[in-house]
Amino acid sequence: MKTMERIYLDYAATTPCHPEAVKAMQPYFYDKFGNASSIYSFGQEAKAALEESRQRVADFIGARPEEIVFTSGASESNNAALKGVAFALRGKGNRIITSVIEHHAIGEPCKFLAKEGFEIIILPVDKDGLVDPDAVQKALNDKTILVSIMHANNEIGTIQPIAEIGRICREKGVLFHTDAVQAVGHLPTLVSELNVDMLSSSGHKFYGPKGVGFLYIRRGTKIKPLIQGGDQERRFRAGTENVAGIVGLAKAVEIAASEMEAEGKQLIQLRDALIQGILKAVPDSRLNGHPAQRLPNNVNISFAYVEGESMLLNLDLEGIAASTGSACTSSSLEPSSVLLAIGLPAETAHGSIRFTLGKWTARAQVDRVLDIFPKIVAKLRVMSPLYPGDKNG
Amino acid sequence: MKTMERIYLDYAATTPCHPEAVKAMQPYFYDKFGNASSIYSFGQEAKAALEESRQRVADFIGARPEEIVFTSGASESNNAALKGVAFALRGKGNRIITSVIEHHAIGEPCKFLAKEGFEIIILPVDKDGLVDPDAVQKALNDKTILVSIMHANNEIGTIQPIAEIGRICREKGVLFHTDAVQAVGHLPTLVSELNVDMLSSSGHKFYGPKGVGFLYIRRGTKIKPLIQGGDQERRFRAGTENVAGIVGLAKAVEIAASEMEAEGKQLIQLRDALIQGILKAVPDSRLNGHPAQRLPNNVNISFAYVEGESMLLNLDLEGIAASTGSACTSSSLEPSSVLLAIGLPAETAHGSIRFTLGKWTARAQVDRVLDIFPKIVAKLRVMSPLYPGDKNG
Amino acid sequence: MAETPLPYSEKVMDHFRNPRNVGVMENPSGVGKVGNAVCGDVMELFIKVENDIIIDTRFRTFGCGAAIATSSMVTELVKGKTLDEALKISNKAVAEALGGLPPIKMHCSVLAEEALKSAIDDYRKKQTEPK
Amino acid sequence: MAETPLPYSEKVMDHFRNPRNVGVMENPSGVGKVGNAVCGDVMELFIKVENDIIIDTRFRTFGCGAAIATSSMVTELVKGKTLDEALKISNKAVAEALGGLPPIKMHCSVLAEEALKSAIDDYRKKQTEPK
Ligand SMILES: Cc1ncc(COP(=O)(O)O)c(C=O)c1O
Ligand SMILES: Cc1ncc(COP(=O)(O)O)c(C=O)c1O
Repeated sequence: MKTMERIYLDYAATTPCHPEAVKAMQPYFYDKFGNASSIYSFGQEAKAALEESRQRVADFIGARPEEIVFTSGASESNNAALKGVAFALRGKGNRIITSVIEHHAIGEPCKFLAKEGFEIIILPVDKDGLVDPDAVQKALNDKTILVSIMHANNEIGTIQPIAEIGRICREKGVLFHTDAVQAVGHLPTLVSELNVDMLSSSGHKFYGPKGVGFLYIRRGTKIKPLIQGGDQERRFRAGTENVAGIVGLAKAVEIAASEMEAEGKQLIQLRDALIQGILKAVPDSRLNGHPAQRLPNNVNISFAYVEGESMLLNLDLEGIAASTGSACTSSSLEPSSVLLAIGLPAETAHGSIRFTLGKWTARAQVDRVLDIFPKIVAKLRVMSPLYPGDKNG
Repeated sequence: MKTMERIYLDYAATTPCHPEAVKAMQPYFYDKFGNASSIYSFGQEAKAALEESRQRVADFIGARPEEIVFTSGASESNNAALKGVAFALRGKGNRIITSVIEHHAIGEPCKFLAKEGFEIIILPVDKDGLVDPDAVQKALNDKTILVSIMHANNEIGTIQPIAEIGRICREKGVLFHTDAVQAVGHLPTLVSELNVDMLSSSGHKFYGPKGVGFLYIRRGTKIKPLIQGGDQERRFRAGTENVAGIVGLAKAVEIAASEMEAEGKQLIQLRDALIQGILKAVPDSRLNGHPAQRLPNNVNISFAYVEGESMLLNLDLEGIAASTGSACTSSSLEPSSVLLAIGLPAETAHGSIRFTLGKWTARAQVDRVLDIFPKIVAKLRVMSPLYPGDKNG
Repeated sequence: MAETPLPYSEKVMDHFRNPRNVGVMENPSGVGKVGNAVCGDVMELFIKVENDIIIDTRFRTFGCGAAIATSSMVTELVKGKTLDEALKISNKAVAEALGGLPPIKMHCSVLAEEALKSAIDDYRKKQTEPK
Repeated sequence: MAETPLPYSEKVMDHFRNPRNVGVMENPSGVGKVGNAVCGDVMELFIKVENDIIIDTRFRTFGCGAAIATSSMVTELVKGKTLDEALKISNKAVAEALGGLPPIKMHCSVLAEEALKSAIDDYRKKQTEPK
């Protein structure tokens, strides 16, 4: 048991921090620790690193450095974008348009804003998880101050037609934000091509450190800062800058810039091998999410008659880490709202597993999952009172 | 020049991260990188580290682990406390009481809340920078939902009578928050003795990493989260946990627990040597802040006829880092509002320097400052049109 | 792997890995089926009763690790017990026998208790029914 | 130390470290004093004029690094210039001569320009006044 190789297939939850990023961070803990807002030399070393990092991130998404605001992660970025625009434009209107498959870090701030008097329009998705740009168009009215649609879904991997939705918003002069957490570092995310005014990202989703992210804010966008105080980040975000973390994130961006494309191609091969292998080996299973417009690393499959956590635990006993759409790990009894939104019955949603692949996923690991996983499902089905197979047998 | 020893005397702005804290963080970047909210083994390693850190912080301030919410730093903690209570208790009342010497990370959220319809009462301080507990008592009314008074001031080092103010608030059943950024890790900060309901702290002010802090929230305190989304931090603060940073902060807490007392005694000696040395060597100089109720590491002195930044730059040229109450480094022309609040004329406020000492401050460094600094002031005074000395000479 | 703290106790993991008494029972004396697939938990419990004593048990469960482990544990706990003794087994007793459950999983032990009660009910109803 | 980028250019730092023409002038032809101690900047500029040409300058400044450097630079720039030439020296020219200033410091160059104008004004007023 002790020597069993562990297989990590939950890269969408978090990635290991790239050793080069870890290395890049080191000088900024003790040696170059100065406060980047100070004028003396100690601070200027930190300041220089900060601004170099900002430039790197800006280049990567085709933005200007002054449009990049470093945050503590995408949950903060999302809250800052939604509440920031809401409180800044309250006088102008109160409608905010979003979708039913957004991350909680969009959904929860929206609930808060609804209580504060904003009208939140939640657009549905089709069976593949796509938002219809026409639906966005129709939902826009005079009172609309913001549209927020995620770039790629974290659970089912569906990639939204962001550029098109952005074009529609821009035509109407309505601000458009995208939660691009699952896209940045994995797909091209040039803000000029996406037609977005704001974009959220989190470092630990693309081999950067946890606890640092950024929010792109297009020049001229009115926004009330979420974290107010000192003059850091051009007053968009107060707080002594997490220089080490920011440097680590920038290093991850640098690595992504050179490796992303090849990595994506390789991941698509592994992904498709895993999807096809499982669907073939396990009867009564179905792929969730768009078959083609899909993150290169995302596999999300539902299995009838079995529950997700019990699959997850069995995988864990074999040293394999994955994720589930079942509610069993949270305090509610509702399964994944994303899976329900694409039309899955609740019991099927409970029986879904997400494997997300990454930089260090090897073909041998995929093969091992293909060997083990069908046996796990079979074992659990024998144990399941919902499984008709037994009755026939 | 290249071999000149650099002397860092701006510990109140930020501290280097203790090498032991840096070391403690390392495993959590790449090896134990899992998401602390996942149920599988990868995540559980992170989770265990997280909860151990929480316990350590809780023990240090005499709280329960579930009362500690990790944040990205004190700016976030302060915003979360103020806005969190304001939005949660809006139905109950709208008065918030604070002081004129708070950090911007209190002052700015208060301005925002004022625009949102809250009544912000800003209490004055006396010439030493003390808030009068009686004034708090008098400002409390039926509509008061929160009092926020900082523990120790970051500029002038004055320590407030927090326990007494807390007692007054508790008698009236009003929530009491303290920004204890400059106190945690330097002074005893047991929440039970301080009578506080909330307390903000930032790791990088006591040898922890930047970009991580915490907010103590007493059990039962109603608060709307600032960053909403996932279920992390018992829903008080969404976002994938910055495990490495939190482990680093906890290590800093552990070090403080064993070194704080002795360090404080030593710092007081160095501090007083520096204060007395400067006041003796430089005519027309005065100490700012309370002479005795004062942070062990804080030296803040005003010098007539000279401006702060020019002193700072000259110090920097000698390899000495300090800080100033002059506005010259910020975009406003107003000097430190704290110095104005204790009654300094604006031109004197412009001429103030803060030296803040720390763990690695040596007596020889203090002596070097005592040797160099009076010469800098003398040189600048000769250059100053406000200096009467020249006219007499 | 073994050193890392899973959210479940070792006992839970043992019963999850090697569940006792899994399967369908031929000609059971009583059957209880509780829970709801929509909520992610369904338990089916079979008992064989002789002279008021539960002499054998079987179960099938659709559900999470805790659901499977509590089902397995309850089938073990009741074996050899009289029906009245079995009815006294509370959900807490099941959880305790497993070395505790995470708070959000306590409902699984409630389900196990209900499944048992329902199976005993079923048996008793059958007894009073005209054959 | 020298490698680390301070917010000021090397020229600014040079003039800050070794300000030219510091001090009070005996019997100046004109004096300008501008700024406000409350705002953290006071500049005092002395000029000696002969045949409409500024032949010597002195300054004293209470203010930040940029304030001192711009004062020093302006005293250098105007030396040897006619009054009309000197009046054409804009704040931008002073900033440029220093290799640029951070945006929030541009007001210091404005102050330097004003100090110069005020000193020339003072000289011209004295010329027209009855002695
Ligand atoms: C789509 C999406 N948005 C937002 C987040 C929140 O990111 P973080 O937890 O880093 O704040 C995540 C990840 O958890 C995500 O997948
Ligand atoms: C008293 C006080 N409060 C709040 C802060 C803000 O802390 P941070 O910059 O880590 O968010 C600071 C330091 O800058 C401080 O000294």
